[in-house]
Amino acid sequence: SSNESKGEDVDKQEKETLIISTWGYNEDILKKNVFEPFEKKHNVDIVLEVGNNADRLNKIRMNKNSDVDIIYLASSYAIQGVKEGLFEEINRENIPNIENIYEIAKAPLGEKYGPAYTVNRTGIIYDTEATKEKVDSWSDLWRDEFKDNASIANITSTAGPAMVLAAAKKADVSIKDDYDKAFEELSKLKPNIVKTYSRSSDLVNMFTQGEIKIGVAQDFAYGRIKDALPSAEWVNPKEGAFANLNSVNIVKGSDNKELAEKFINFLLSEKVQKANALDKVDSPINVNVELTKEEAEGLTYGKDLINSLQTIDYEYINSVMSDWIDKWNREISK
Amino acid sequence: MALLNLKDVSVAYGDNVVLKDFNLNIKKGDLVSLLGPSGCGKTTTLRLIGGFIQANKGKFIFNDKDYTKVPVHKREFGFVFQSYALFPHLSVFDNVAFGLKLRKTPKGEIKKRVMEMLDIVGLADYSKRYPKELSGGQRQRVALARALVIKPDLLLLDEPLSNLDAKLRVKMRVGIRKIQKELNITTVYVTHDQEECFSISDKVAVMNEGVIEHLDTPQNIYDNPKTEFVANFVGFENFIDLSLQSKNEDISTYNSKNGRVFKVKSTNINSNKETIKGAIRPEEIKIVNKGGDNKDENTLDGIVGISTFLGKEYQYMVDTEVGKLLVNGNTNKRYKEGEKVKLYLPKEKMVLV
Amino acid sequence: MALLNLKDVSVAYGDNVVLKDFNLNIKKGDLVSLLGPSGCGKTTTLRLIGGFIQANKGKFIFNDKDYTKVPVHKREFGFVFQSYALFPHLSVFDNVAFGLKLRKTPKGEIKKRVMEMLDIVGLADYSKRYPKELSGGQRQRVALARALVIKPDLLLLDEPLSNLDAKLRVKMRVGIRKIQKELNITTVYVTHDQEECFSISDKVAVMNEGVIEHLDTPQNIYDNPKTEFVANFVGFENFIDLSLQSKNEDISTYNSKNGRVFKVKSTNINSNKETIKGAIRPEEIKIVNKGGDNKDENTLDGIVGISTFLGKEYQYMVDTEVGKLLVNGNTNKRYKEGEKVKLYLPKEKMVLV
Amino acid sequence: MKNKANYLLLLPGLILLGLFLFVPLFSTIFQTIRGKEGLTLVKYFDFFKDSYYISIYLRTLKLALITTLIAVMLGFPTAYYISRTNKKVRGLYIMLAVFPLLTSSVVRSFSWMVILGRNGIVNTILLNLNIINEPLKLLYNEFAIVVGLVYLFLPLMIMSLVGVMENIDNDLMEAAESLGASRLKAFIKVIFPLSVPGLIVGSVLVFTGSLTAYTTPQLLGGSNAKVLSTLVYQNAMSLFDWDTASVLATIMILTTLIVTTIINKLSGKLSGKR
Amino acid sequence: MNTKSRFLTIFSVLVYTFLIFPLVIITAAAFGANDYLKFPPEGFSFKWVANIFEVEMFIRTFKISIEIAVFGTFLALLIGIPAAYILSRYQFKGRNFLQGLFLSPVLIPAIVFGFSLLKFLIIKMQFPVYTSLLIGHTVVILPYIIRVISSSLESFDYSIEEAAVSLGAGRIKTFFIIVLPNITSGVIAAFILAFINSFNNVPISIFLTGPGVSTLPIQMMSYVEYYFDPTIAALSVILMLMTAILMFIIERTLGLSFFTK
Ligand SMILES: Nc1ncnc2c1ncn2[C@@H]1O[C@H](COP(=O)(O)OP(=O)(O)OP(=O)(O)O)[C@@H](O)[C@H]1O
Ligand SMILES: Nc1ncnc2c1ncn2[C@@H]1O[C@H](COP(=O)(O)OP(=O)(O)OP(=O)(O)O)[C@@H](O)[C@H]1O
Ligand SMILES: [Mg+2]
Ligand SMILES: [Mg+2]
Repeated sequence: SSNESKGEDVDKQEKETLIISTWGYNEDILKKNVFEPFEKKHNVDIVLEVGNNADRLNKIRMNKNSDVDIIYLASSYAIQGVKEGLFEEINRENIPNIENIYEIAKAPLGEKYGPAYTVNRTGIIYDTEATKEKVDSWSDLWRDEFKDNASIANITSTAGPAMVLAAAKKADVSIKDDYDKAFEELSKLKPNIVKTYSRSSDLVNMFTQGEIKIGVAQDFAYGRIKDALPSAEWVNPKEGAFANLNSVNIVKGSDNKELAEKFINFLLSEKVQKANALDKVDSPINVNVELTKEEAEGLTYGKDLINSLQTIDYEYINSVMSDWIDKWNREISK
Repeated sequence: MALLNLKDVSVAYGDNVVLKDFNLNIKKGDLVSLLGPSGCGKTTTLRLIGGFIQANKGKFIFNDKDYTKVPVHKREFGFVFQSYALFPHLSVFDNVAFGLKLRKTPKGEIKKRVMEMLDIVGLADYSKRYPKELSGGQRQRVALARALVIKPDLLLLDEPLSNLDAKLRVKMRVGIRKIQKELNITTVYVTHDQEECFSISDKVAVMNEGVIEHLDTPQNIYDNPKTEFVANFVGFENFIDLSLQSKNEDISTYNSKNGRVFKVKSTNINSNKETIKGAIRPEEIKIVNKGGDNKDENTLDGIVGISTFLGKEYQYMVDTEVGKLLVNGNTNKRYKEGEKVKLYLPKEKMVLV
Repeated sequence: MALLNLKDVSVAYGDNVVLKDFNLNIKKGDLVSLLGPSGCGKTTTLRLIGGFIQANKGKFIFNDKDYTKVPVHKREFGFVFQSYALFPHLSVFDNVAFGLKLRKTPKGEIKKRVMEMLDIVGLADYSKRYPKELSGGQRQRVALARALVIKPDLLLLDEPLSNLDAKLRVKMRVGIRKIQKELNITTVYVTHDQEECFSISDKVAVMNEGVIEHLDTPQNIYDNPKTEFVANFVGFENFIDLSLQSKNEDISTYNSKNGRVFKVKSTNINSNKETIKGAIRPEEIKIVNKGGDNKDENTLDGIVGISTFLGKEYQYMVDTEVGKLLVNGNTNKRYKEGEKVKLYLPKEKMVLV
Repeated sequence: MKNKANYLLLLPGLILLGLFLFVPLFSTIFQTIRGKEGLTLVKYFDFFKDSYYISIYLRTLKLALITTLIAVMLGFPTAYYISRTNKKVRGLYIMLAVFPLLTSSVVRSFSWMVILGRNGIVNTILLNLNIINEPLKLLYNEFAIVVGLVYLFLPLMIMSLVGVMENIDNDLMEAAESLGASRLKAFIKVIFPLSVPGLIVGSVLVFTGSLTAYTTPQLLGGSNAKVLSTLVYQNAMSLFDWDTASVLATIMILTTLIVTTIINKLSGKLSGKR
Repeated sequence: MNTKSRFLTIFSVLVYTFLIFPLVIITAAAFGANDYLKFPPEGFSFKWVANIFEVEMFIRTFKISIEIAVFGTFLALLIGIPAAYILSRYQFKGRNFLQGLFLSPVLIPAIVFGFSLLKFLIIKMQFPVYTSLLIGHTVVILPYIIRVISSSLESFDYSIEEAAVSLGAGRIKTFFIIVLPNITSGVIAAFILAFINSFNNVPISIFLTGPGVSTLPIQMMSYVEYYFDPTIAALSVILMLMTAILMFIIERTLGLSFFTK
């Protein structure tokens, strides 16, 4: 890809540039564990474009000549990208490391598209001290005791749709048959909800300021909440926590496809996965990564755990998303 | 030839016509004063010459060039504003130095000339002050210094001394006149102070509602105003209706309504009408004596009314056969209300308009 | 008892002390003028009384109450600013009506009183204009009307007529005086026009560098100033060094340096020093005759220098044995430069300071 | 205007706006009225037929107006105070007023959570003083949004006003007082009308700012405090439905246009004609 | 000074407390040992400040943000001041309309504007990202410049300008040496507003950033998306500090007559 960005020198002709669109966090660690080793190994320059899922997806959606080679996305967004044909098909033979990752991560978007490189959970965090009974199920969110003391993720955020699924579980309906029931159930939850959050930092804040006793969250927020509020506990609800898979894809029109595949392969390699796990940036998805108990603390780690996770059918969800958002707006968050 | 020439100029603010077919010629080096009542268009005339307002019609010729459209900053005119218009962000020194700096005058010379000028207006000690920190009169003097220091081609002064006390005003006007003469700067001067006007001017233009009624030397305006308006304006407070009796080359004779005979110098007759007004200043009427011969020429009988102390003199309102007259009397003797007096109106001092 | 009483007041702008231990008493209903050179502290005094600046020390008693700390709007004083300070966003009418509206005067009465007042200042036709659309003099009259219409307890006027022509100024000052008398409004008046000052005031205070040098009736100030500064300021242009010869109850005798004898009315002696200055106005010196007897009392010989036309009179600079003197002569005869003259200085007209 | 050349000075600005504001924007807005056959306003009718949207619209409008009003009430005296201090100190005051603008809107909102939260500073103080027995709910409601928005936009109001007020001559205030106006009255009758140009600018900036604000309502508002811009963001960023987003945006633009016209008219009345 | 009543003083102090207090909390958090916002903080630590410098993107995007804000503000001043002058100095037909027009960029929800610019500038016109970003910022800050400056010009006494012209200064010169110095605070206010608006802008930048070209607020946004430690608070404090130092330097070296020269 050509490089028009400012500040990056293109002085060495033979040196190629790989443009990676990713979230802007933990950049220093990722650089150390992923980007720099890869740059060295393959003699390339990596240029980052950062932003949240929606921003970045929107940009490659609208700008077909965006120069971006690789894009990191959460499942729900990745699926939209697939549907709209924004990604190149990959050649799995060029990415041998796919064989070494957990089953759920191999092809969350179908065989033609990129694998997931990490996984995380959506579960419950609650303040054990402020709560009378142990929490172990999604239904516990509906308890009277949590009146005005709970927060759930907004429908539009990554962890959002999981809540609708949880509500369906509570109502004991299959989501595809009757999501109206799920929303009915959700509106019963309303008295408990202080607000729906869309940034996990917001959730951390609500816990630390004593605004809430319970919240639905992704596991990476737990560490910080626990730091601030030692009585906070993570719960994998007995119905199962929901999995969120972050995947990598090659953007259509990339003229660095081979290099991009090499990058994906590199990202899935045991070494990189372990390094990221040790730095607590990404839960490892490579089956060969072994961690001690302390090292695994706060990560979605281990065969059993990963196999217990509920996967979400984003393809379906995306097809009804606009209706869900509308319902959500009218009933949960006005 | 005239240096400055306004030809049939008209100026209006919106619908309000202020100057109408206005004409004015000024010789190089002359100082011409504009005199006239409040709101008659003096400032407007100056602003027109200065280029701050555009005429609706007419021409402005300066130095044989058509200046009608020349932009203000190319005119090289000095202007003192009625409202001072000092630069609030500059010190007194910098205010005065402003024009010189623009002319790229060397620093040393700027300093010299500014301080000289501040000395003339008596503000040498105030050069570091800002306009806000000055009294009204001090501000006015800064404005004056600012305009004078650039030695302009034409100087436009709008009541430059109105906020100064008598002594300072005299000093300043002498200063202005001196500089003006030395550098031969043609000057248009607006003032409401008649003594100032007469003492400083080569010519005086008396304006009334946007028109010059009388343009002449100070002495002529003072002694022999051409119209009733001008006469009234320059201090002929008393007007007596008269009708012509006989006209002579030297002295003419008129009658008042009540039959008194008035002899008047024929050169003082400025109108050919049959019934005419005899005008005279309060200070020219002499209080001759109580009672006395009724038949004397140029006399009137009257009874003293209220009186005012003017400093130099007393001014009496005297009730006469032809109406109330204002009469000044010296301070040696103060007449009381109700006292009978005889007034004498010298024939050289009466003007017929 | 005094209505207004400033006691040992000091005012400074930063380090610059403007009024120092200043004292002033004014009787109810009196109009007191402040007269003094530019920058002497007149405006400062008014602003102090008005409450716009705070004294560093001293007291201000008004109507037996301590007013030192009373806020401006509780003072019920009318103020005319040297800079007019008209409200640019209000029409002439609304400017004048401003104070009445605040006093919740009924609409009809506001209209009546405002229009009456505009009539008095000659601006009835201008009520709908905005300040921007007025001439300098017109603005000043609006400011005056605005202050008068509220019939204040105390009226503070800062050169309220400085931008008006002579005739209008007389009319306005008569108007002010009339309203002031009718409503018995105590007034402090700042003006630089001496005639105006003397004609309108009950008392005149002559200020010099923040101190009142002489507070007296206009007549006394005019005839018999107490200090050299005051004398000079009110027009005693000529000063002659004299030394005492003999003092009598009625007439005293003095000698000039060159041995001329001057008799002076003893009531005109305002200082006990041995060497003293004899002051006299230009217009009081009489030009007696060319040459003549050198030994006459109260006379001086001199040679005519440059002359100026003042309207009423000529003013000559006469070079005498005791220095240059300014002398006025009437217009009947004009003396030429270089002519020899004898001057007579009447004993009643000389003041010793 | 006398001099035609003066118009040239307006030209660069007009070109900039024309090319880079109106052309792109109109092409976006145009999409919203293009139906299958010809032009249609159906998308707009849909919005106004739905009581849910109307309620959000009204809430947004209400919050923006209240914010503007409070910003005026707080900003006006403060700006006046600043404008009457001497030049040196004035710089310091202006700088202090600007500081809040330098913080990220997220952090700013978080600090308000620390102040207004259940265990927050305000509640702690009130509880300790025994003024209340139970923490007040100050957060996650419209009140919190207004506080956050006022905080966000007050500096704009102050800055706009100071610029105008410092050019008002002190004489005028004195004249008013000498005519019997108390400080407050003089302020209302003289300073206020003369500050109207700054007031208009300030109000327009604050109003449009609060109407289109996203982060602050999102962070400080609760589950019952959704505003219009949330909908715009949802549609644009989550659903990629730019048509609906543009419809909402157009409605916001029209609203600000109407309100700023009213502000202009109203303040024209307040200041009296020029 | 008697121009300020006690009420006014107290009122202003309260308003400033309102404005400053949250900043105190932020500052406290920035130097606190807690890894979340807490007031009063427990302990003292420089780790959050240090953390800023660990994240290279903060530094890189900071530079870009500054560049864009400086160039953008400069451009907007260049375009805006003449327009503001004409709009407030002269009465002419269509003046109100033009005034409204120049204000319009703030009336438009920024996200829609950003999106439109992306479609038009980057996709259609193929402008480089950096240029587009600069243009977008210049457009949004132009209204601040024009309105703030013209409102302070409206209360400017033009007879002062006439005086300068009569002393021989050309129109343009007069503008620079007489008009400008007397509306300094207006210009500074406009500058500050514009600069900060550009520097803080998120909704437009989001669309107009691209590979290697991002702004600090975007970076900060991404950061707080997942993290909630006081690094951003520390960053805000650093920004305030830099502003304060900058203003202090301007004040000290150039003085208030900065614009006169
Ligand atoms: N704000 C200020 N700061 C510093 N000095 C000042 C200030 N205002 C006035 N002064 C000085 O105080 C002195 C008295 O000023 P004031 O205005 O009272 O004079 P004034 O008698 O009214 O003079 P004028 O007849 O010229 O108006 C002057 O020398 C003036 O320079
Ligand atoms: N901007 C304006 N709009 C409308 N009318 C105006 C404007 N400026 C002045 N006028 C009117 O024009 C007439 C002449 O004004 P000008 O200022 O020339 O008077 P002037 O002779 O200088 O009076 P003064 O001695 O009072 O200063 C006045 O009646 C005034 O009201
Ligand atoms: Mg005038
Ligand atoms: Mg004064």
